[in-house]
Amino acid sequence: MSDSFEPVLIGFTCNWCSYRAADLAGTARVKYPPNIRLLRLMCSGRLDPTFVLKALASGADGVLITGCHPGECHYLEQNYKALRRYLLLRRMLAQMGIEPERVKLVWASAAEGVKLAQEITDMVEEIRALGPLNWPQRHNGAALHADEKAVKEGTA
Amino acid sequence: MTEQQNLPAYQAASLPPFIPGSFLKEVMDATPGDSRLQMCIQCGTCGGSCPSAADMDHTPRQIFAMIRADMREAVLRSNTPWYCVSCYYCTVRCPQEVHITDVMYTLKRMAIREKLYDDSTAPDFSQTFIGYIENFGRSFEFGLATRHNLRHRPLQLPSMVPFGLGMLTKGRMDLTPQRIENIEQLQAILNRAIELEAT
Amino acid sequence: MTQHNGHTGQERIGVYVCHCGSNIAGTIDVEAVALWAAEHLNHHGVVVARDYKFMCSSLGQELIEKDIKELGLTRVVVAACSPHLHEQTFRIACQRAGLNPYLCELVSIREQASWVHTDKKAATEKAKALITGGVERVAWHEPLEPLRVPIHPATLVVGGGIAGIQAALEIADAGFPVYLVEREPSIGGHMAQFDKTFPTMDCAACILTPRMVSVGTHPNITLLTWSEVTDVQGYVGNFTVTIRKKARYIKEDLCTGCGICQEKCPKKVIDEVFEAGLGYRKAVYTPFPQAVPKYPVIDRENCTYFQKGTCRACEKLCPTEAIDFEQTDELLTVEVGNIILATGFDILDARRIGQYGYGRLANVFTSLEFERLSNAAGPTNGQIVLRDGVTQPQTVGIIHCAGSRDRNFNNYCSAICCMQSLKFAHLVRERTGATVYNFYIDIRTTAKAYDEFYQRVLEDGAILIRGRVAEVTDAARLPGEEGKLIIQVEDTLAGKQRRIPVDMVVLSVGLEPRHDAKEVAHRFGISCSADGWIIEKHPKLDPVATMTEGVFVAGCAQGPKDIPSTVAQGAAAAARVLARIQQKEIALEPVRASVDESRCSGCRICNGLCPFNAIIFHEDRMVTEINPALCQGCGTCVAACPAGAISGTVFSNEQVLAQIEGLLLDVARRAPATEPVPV
Amino acid sequence: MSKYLFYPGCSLQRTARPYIDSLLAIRELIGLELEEIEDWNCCGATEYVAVHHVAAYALVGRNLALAARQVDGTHTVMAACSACYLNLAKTDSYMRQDAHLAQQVNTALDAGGLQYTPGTVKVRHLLDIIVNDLGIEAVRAKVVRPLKGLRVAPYYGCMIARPDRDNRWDNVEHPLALDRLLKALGAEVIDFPMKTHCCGGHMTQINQASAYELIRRLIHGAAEYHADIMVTLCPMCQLNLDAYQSEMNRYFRTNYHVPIIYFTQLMGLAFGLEAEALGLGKEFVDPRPALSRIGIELPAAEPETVTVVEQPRRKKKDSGLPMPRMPGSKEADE
Repeated sequence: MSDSFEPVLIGFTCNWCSYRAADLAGTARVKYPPNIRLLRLMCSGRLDPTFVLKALASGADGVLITGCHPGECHYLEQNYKALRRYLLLRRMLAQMGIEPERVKLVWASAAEGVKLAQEITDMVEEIRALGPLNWPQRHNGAALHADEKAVKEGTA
Repeated sequence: MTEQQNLPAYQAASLPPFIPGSFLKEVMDATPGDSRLQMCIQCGTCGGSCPSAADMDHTPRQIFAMIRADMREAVLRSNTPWYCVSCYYCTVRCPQEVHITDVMYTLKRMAIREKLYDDSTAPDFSQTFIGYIENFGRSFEFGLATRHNLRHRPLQLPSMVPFGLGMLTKGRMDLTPQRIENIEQLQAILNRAIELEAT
Repeated sequence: MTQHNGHTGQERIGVYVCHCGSNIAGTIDVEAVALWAAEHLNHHGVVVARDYKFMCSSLGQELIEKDIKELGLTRVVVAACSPHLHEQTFRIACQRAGLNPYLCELVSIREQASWVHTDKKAATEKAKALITGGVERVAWHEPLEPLRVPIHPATLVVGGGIAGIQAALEIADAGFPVYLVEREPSIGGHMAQFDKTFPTMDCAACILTPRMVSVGTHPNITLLTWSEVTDVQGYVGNFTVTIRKKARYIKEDLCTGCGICQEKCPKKVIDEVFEAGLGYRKAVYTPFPQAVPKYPVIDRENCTYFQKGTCRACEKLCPTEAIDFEQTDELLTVEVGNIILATGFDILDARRIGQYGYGRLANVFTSLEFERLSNAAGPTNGQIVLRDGVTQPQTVGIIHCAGSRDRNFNNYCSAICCMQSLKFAHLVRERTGATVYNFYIDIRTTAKAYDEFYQRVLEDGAILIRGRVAEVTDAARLPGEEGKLIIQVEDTLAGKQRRIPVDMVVLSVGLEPRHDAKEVAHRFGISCSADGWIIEKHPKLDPVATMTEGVFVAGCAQGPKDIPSTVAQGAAAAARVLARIQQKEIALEPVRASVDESRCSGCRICNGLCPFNAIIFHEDRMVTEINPALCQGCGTCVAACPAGAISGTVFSNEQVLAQIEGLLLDVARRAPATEPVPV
Repeated sequence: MSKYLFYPGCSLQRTARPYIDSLLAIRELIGLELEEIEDWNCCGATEYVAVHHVAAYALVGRNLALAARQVDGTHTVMAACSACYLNLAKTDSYMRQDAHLAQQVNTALDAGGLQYTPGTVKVRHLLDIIVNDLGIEAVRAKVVRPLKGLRVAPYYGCMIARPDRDNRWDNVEHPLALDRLLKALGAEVIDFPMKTHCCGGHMTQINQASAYELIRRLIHGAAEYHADIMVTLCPMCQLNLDAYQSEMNRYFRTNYHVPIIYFTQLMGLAFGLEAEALGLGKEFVDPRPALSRIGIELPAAEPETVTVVEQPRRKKKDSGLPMPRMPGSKEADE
């Protein structure tokens, strides 16, 4: 890698839509930057806010959360729960002194390989513009844990 | 490590640029946006749509095949681009969305730069036209028509007198050109642009 | 092939990196990745890492099996294609070697790296990170048993065209029940509209009608026409389907199909469906005489009684008193184990192609209109005539690729138009002797006996001009053009623009997905491609399955195709379903949530989250429990539990957090000095 | 009143004086407020881009940059000339698509102390604004002298309909916006199959044989349909078809007489305005006979005998096969 800043992103995908969109992007040879590393969940509803914090704490500069379009959830409505958690999570990140733009939620159906690739490309550029994630010093594990608990209780 | 962006598909693709140095690539690079010229499937929609096809020595489709065949001089000497009337029928009908009209403009520029045209009427018309713009910032029909006709159709000039007279008496033509106020600004812009083209 | 042995950790993990020919190895340095994994991941339990040309081949699988046995592997990571393609393959390989199949993890370095990136170095680094994630995750895998559920023996077939008919008959003949649902009043689909079928030119009705009759009389087929599926619940083996049986206003038990009502009905309407807008039907109608079932329907929108409150002529004249204006839509619920979608296609709206003048110029016809025009049972009794209904054309131009292979309309080849256009040319030559011009970009006659048909049409004297037609106009410019339609085209082989005056133009319009294909796909939980066709599980190796288990696709719903391919797909889908039914039960992913009651605080946060009602709260003990039979495994409750009392298999907190850590191992140095999140 | 920035273009200052005169005459009535772009320069027509590449876009870029400075309340730039409209729209569109071109244009503009961010202004044609913003109904409401009995060939020409980058028209091959507008004026509008064919463009200066053939096709087409008059919305089309019609007649030994006027002039007549205020009377092919037939007398009308041909209409057949239904066909019939 060159000296210039190359962001690293973690992407959470839903087994039924966005993971398949990623498969489709691959099958169609749609190109996007290699800065993102995807992992699979069964549903965006499975996304525990801890996962996002864990990713940011482990060196990711941004986190992309993807799920089925509203109304298209394989489990009927769990993506709405992901949306609620996401909104609160962003607020919490802001309070912690982290740019909320580092976490983004997008919908991508199994047919939207091109769209997913575009969203990834856009977000990589946005995070590149933001620069590396610098953790505020004042935060320790206990405070984070308390915040995370608040998110769960507030949005579940 | 980022993918190239804002580049035409043929440049951003994972494959190396096709036939480096080819005439096809040269034409595509000289055309703004993504002309998609490499996507031509030789269906003939352009040649079928063209209102001037009968006057052209090659149909647009044939020109595209010749570009691929690297027939540089034959393409630039062809009268085809000079018969293009910019009607854009070919462009909107092309099933591959090739920007055909823009490619024709590119071929005209190349031919003018290399003086590779057999009949100079059209190239001279364009250059006379832009001469007025560069001096006045506005076009000037009277000067244009007289200068152009004097040069290329001196014998027909008397027959054009009723036309010119009609335009003048109907108040549809002036004897003097208009000049924009800030012509220096326009000239500075155009000079800089022409310098950029040279690099 | 290279092999690298590392040293032993707690779990003994094997890493297998696939080249996939050059699909992966072309972009990712797979040998370096395997070498690196053996060297750098040995502290993480990797004892062996290998790369191989095709891991999914039997030799590749044997490699893994051998290592499990000889090296005592306890976990396997395969870095290859998407788990949706080959997870099952490698799980079975593990099982053969005596390892629980769920101790295998697939890492997608093809769809997620080699195919989507061009920078080889970066793609290779990314592959290493993805594999590290897989290695960290697999260590937390637990041995699991699949959930086994019985398969209901009945099948739902949606769409009564030739694809659905074929599938329904195959399954019913094997002795299993079928529900065949068709939106229109009769089965038969587009094939019933055609006159002749290429390349043998047998009459479509002659070969289709007997099959339609078999469907109508088959004891194992429940035929539901004038009906639509409104809701699908459940999963493979156990679908619950709701079907709306629209009111026909005809008592099926009394109607004999005598046709008196149609004859006497005073309201004539243009038949936009079966006659493609070229003919008429009545407000009470069967679309065509051989319709199955024979019962007509009353078209409420056009029925004088329904619109104006008087008439009831049909009721008065029906000899069996079968008319029932009071009938209402019925909702039926059926249980099925498998579903076959054979919903077919629409044709492109030719009005969209402005330059061909359809809709403005009377004698421009669509292919479907021409089918009706040439059909002996059609509005002109098979007379090929102009829109005035009487004049025979002297010259006919047939335009191929109308709206296909065109980025302004549909970018794909509609596959059938070349043969269809040649068929039209043959029919025009045979029936009218008119001069025929076919305008084409390429002639695609690739199936058995198709090119021979092309030869035959040339022998018939059809004139083929290679050039995509630029425009059809009635603006005469030259002598001989007055009163004609002029086809303007570049004859690309002659290199000249030509204007060819004709009397009739036929547009071989492209095939399109059904206008509501996306909604239908959504209802059945499957996806459509960007073009709108239903996506099959694998374009080559699994062309009739979809990504949703138990839902299959056949015919043009999957993409444009001719009758032979459609019938083959219908039969293939039926064979897949029959194989399933014979298995009697199916194994499901054991992804389920469960509650550790000792940790449950009874906060009830999770209680409202489950849309499947799998979460029960025990008031007496103040704890929550999850019913594994109802749980679908989404994991929303797992994510919500503040006490961490709910855990989910396959995607447990430990598995996901370990994977995140692994994915980011190479950049962990950038993380804060103090670990902020307790794991 | 709806306000727009106005790019008149060179032709409207000279050859198409009647176009701008009639536009200015009707603008109050249809609620159009125009603010001219200060010190605008020529758009380069179809010529500049045939010689220079970056300079051609920089030439137009200067106009866009000047317009952007005047953005206040409206960011829509209206052009009445088709070539001006296309050049302005195309430059903005290519600068949006092609970052390299945008950067070169801005480097050039910088030499004149100007900058243009692509997308700052929206470029639209006068017809688009009248039909889609102000609305056909607003036009119909102002009609005091319906043009009943006047058979009009609606002629769009090329560059307004094509290439339609922003999907402004219902159909690039057979648009209906002008047809609908003219019907609202009470005129009888023919279904003119040549409505978007080429008038010859700059060919009148380069190769007259070619140009006259293109002019002949259009005039012949209009005559075949027995149009009394052809209506245009582009100065170049008007000039070619009007000023060169007699030359064309001489060349082909024909005797066509199809007057060519601007749609704004016809609107003005229907609104009851005086012919002189609308710039009528400056045509080469005299429209007075055609207009006097429907009772509109222009000053100094010279009596001229016109043979009125009985117009054969396309027969409606009852026994035939049904025609496909066209979307919006009812509206088009109004």
